[in-house]
Amino acid sequence: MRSNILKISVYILLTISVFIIAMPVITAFIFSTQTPAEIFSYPPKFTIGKALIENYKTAWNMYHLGRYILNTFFIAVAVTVGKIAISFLAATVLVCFDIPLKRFLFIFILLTLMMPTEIMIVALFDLVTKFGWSNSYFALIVPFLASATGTFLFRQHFLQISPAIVDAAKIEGAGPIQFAMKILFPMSTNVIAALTVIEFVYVWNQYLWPLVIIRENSKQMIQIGLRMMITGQDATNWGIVMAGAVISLLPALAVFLFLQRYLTKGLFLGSEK
Amino acid sequence: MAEAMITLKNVNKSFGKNKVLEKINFSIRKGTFTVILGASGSGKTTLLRLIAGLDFPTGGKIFINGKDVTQEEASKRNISMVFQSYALFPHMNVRENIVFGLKIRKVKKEEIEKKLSTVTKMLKIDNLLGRKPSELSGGQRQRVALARAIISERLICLMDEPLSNLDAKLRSSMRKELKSLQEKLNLTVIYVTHDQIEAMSMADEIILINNGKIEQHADPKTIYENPKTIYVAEFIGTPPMNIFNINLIKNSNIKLPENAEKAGVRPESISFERREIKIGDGEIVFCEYHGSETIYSVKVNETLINVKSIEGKHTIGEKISLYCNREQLLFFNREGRKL
Amino acid sequence: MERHSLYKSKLTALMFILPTLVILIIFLYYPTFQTFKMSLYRVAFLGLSKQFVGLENYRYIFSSPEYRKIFLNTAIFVVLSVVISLVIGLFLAVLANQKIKGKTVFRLLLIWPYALPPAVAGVIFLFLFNEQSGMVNYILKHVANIALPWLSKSYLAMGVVITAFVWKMVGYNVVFYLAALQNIPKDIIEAAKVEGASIFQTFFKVTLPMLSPITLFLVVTNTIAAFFESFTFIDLITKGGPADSTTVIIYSIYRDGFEYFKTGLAAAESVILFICVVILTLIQLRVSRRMVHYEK
Amino acid sequence: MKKILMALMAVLTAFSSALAQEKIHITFWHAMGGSRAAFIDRMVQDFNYTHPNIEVKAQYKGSYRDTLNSAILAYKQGNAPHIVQIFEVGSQLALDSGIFMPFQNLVKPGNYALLNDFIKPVANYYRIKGNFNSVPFNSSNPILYYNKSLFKKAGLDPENPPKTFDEIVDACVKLKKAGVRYCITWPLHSWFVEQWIAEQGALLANNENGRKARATNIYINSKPMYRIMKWWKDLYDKGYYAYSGKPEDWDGANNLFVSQQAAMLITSTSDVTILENAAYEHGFKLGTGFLPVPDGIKRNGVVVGGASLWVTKGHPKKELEAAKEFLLWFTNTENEVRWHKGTGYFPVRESAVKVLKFERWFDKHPAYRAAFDQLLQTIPNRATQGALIGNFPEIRTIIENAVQEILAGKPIKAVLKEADRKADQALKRYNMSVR
Repeated sequence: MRSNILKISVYILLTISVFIIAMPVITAFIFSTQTPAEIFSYPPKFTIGKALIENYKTAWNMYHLGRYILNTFFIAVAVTVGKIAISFLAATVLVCFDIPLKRFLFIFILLTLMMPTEIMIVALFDLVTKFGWSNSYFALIVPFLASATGTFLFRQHFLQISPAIVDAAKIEGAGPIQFAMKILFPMSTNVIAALTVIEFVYVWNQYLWPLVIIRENSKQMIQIGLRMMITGQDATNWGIVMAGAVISLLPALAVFLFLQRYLTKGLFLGSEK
Repeated sequence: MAEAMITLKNVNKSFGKNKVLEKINFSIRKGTFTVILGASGSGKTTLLRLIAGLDFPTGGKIFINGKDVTQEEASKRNISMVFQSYALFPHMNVRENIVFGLKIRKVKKEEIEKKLSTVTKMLKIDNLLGRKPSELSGGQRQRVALARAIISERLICLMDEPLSNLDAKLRSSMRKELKSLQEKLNLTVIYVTHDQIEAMSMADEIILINNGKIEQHADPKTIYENPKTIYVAEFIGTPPMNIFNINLIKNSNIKLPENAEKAGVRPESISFERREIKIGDGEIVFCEYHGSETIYSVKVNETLINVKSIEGKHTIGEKISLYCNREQLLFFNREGRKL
Repeated sequence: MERHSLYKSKLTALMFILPTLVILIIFLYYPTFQTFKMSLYRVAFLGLSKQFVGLENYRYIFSSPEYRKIFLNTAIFVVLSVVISLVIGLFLAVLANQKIKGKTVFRLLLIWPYALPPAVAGVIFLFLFNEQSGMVNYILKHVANIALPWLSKSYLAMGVVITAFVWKMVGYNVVFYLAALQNIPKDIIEAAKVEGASIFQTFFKVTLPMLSPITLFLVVTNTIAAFFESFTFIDLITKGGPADSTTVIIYSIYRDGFEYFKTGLAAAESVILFICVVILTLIQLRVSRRMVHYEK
Repeated sequence: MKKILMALMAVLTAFSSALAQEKIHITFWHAMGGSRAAFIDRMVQDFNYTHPNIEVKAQYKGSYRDTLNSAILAYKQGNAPHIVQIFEVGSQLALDSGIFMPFQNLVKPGNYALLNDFIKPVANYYRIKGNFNSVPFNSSNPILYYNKSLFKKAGLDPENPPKTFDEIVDACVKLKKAGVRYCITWPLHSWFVEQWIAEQGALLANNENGRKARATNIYINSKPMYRIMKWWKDLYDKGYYAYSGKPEDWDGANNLFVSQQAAMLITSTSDVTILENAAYEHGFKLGTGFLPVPDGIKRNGVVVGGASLWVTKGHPKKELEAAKEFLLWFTNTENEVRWHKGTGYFPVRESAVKVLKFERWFDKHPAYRAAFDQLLQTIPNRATQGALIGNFPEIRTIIENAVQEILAGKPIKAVLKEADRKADQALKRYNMSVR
């Protein structure tokens, strides 16, 4: 009896929490379908409005969100793939190679966890500007290709792999490159999936750096596109802005939902067999 | 005398200050089944890894087929290996696991298929080819690991405690299978184990190592009957050989070798009936009934002596006298060497 | 520790690790060093004019009441948002860890804000908390007949920004806490129950201590997120206002560096923030070494 | 023979199309979002169509602040746009940044007539030390918009909007009684403060508003300033004034007015078109009037708000020529008229004003008239010429922060004193860094 009451209260609490968490986005969606008159009618309406298709169309075309999404998608894929490849290789060296100063190298890589882009934004701006990348995707991709997080996760994963696997590969005649590509890489699917979520979402949500470095609108990223929708001198049409918010939320959310079950698997390697 | 397939000369290995192997010298003939036997931490696995080329000696030389391979990488040594954990690649199915090495060496497709079907039929795993290692039982994994080692058709196969993860029943049947496979394919096998029964039942030769040194290198019969040291005597046999102070039998009218400090006798060689030598009177403090035989622990003065007997009628507390024949006694000097 | 058989090819090793090293040196170490250097200059218009002033920028920052206020704002924002998002995250994780039907769906519905872009959260909050036409005041008006000056009262504006941040961060914390909760061996909890501990006792005396390593990790990651990701919320919702009461260091760095073009000052602020991050990380390292015994 | 001719034709077409592709590309950054961006795009399209050898690309870069910052960053990055729209208070900063060239240098003395055609108050603002550094484009000033329908409901004269601070308060009492939620709104923006200072004939900075020499002292702690703040705070405390809570939130104010929660709105003339449409959509009548001023002072006039178009340095001569051509076209009489009608920004050319008067535009569209009359009645002097301050954007933030603190309840005098100190210090540091 007591446990039943407990269970019901858990359900109630969960439902309320889930609702509160979803509330802002639901509201955003509802208003994204309304005309300005509907939005600023008093009292407000909580039903689907008359401008659903029109608002999304306007956000997509007139505010160029389509273009920004395409840019961001390209950049996110490039950074995610590059980062995974590069940190995978680095971790392979740190675990499976006999090289001097291994510990030093590991610490050298790990220390960069304390140096997020934002902290040196002034100097990084100068540097990337000197490279002449201010109008190119390079500025949004190259500085992010190496990753302490990625290297660290891969390293932890590799340390859990039975050493005999390396031995077996060697006996079977696999050289270091074959070993990395044919054995280690396919064995790391969980970490790769987890990193894909982490990095894709990270890039998708980029804000300060593209705001500062990118001058050419046609190269801009989606979140800044959203910002530009509300900083004009014009009267903002909030229905369109909310449509923009919904649009710029969906792709990251889709990737996350698709791969989220790997997130914990990849992050908590300790519980893996 | 067949040619030496593998030869180690003065091989040393240390990790930092820690000496793991010291002055290892031996030769292994082609087509023999050699077991490297030793307690855990004795250095036997390190020795195998040196032969495999997974580790490299600190000193000395290793020859395979007459060629100095001391600094050669594993893949160049023309050997195959079976691991204790099987080391199957978890992301590949059985087929991919078995043919991995052949693919790396770019063997032709038709040839791979032919070999694969022969080997998997031989090991009765031809129905498992599509499965992932996680979907296999321990015994099946073992066979896949074996298949992977065999398919390369390399003459030397190294095995690192390959049966230790199987249950007892499966282990004994696999022993027979392994042995007959080795004979059929005329493989040179080096087999590392801590299990003396495996060693005795399969080996053509046993290399017993202790503390990084070879205690004895001989065939199983010699090792059993003629152990070179007390360590060997006590390592082999269940229960192991009884070793006691020579004083216990000093009053028997037999001539003892000079410098003899300790004497040893196998439990099955001790009798409750009068023989040439009386070991002493004692009291049964423990008995372990095995059906066809019974093992009695008899306390003689302060020494505990195991007796293996087909008689099961004695009970705990019974006073009893122990005897043996002269030729069944072995004598050891102060250093534990046999005289 | 088990011994690995290692590959020895130095050339391959170099080839593999070089991309990481090159990028880290060029795009992380070098700019960090440059930031230190720039903080000693008075730079106008991003280097169109430049003059060495030693520690003048730091002296100015530490002596100016405006910057002291910014540090205080940062501290308030970080402490409150981290504490709140951790407590809520833990609470939701514990709820979602109960044996109930449909828990996978509930979990998903709790953690999806992990993927929520801060800019989206910012834009939506800006709209919701509009003092006159926002939804929040509309509901308040109906329920309690009040309307709050959300963005024009300093503590309310801070509250809105913190709420937006917490909303975005909770999903992340639930993900980690859920995983950590599932990693606690069931027998420990059952043993506590057998000993007669109540649900609350079990939670506070057994579960919570077992979660301390992950909590520490989350404190550090949340704090760093609060330092840096707060930029988006503040840029979109309050622009640092009202009267600079939501201006935190990262927003001030942006404003000084890219709006007022006081590059040297921005660099000095960056260095100060960097030192905070380093101290935090060192604390984490020290404490986590002491707490390892909680881990399996 | 025919074949050869055909081949020749083909080569010629290829050649000519290659020539045609040899276009001069000009980039133009502006801060006009939404419907105005679309309007600018249409104008640019017309230009490109009529000037086949020039291709202008217009890009919206966010707020005025964002646009100016972006331009300076872009110059530093080596890819500055040719033309940038910069708000009036960014003028000194733009000059100091050293990345722009005086527009006057591009115009041959023979064509100076084109520059002399700008109306007085506009020319007055943008001519700095006798030079036209930029081309005035969109000018505006603040006016009072009011909801005639609500005025009628409250028993106020819908044709006679309040003209002074006190009259506003009086109107508010009645409007409030009639059930209007808030009486009046305007964005919390330093721009209005600057306007009210000018209306009182006061200066914002020393050295004659920074026109005679570089300003070194900001006058925030002044009597005129106190008058403004006192009135503002009273309105706020009585619940007459409302704003969205976010500084510089133009939309927030517009929305309050459009949704009829506030009966009056003070905002830029440039919103006339938008607000007329919105009023129609929401079913009320829109009225416009002069910016209300403090009581007991002589109405001095307003500072020309809005923005001008600047040309950046360092482009090839051909491109500069093209940029000039575009700018003169873009601000020609015809386009000025079009721009005014489309948005509500003033026509900045005498000739455009003449055209509009000729068309009796203001008679037909009275809402557009207030702004225009207000500008023409402005007395030209240092106060209405507007201040030139290098770090004006930063000073604006300081003023806006002060307003927020005052509204939040801090004593006005103390806040103004502190803001004055902050502003002077910030200006000192700025002046040091550009020296």
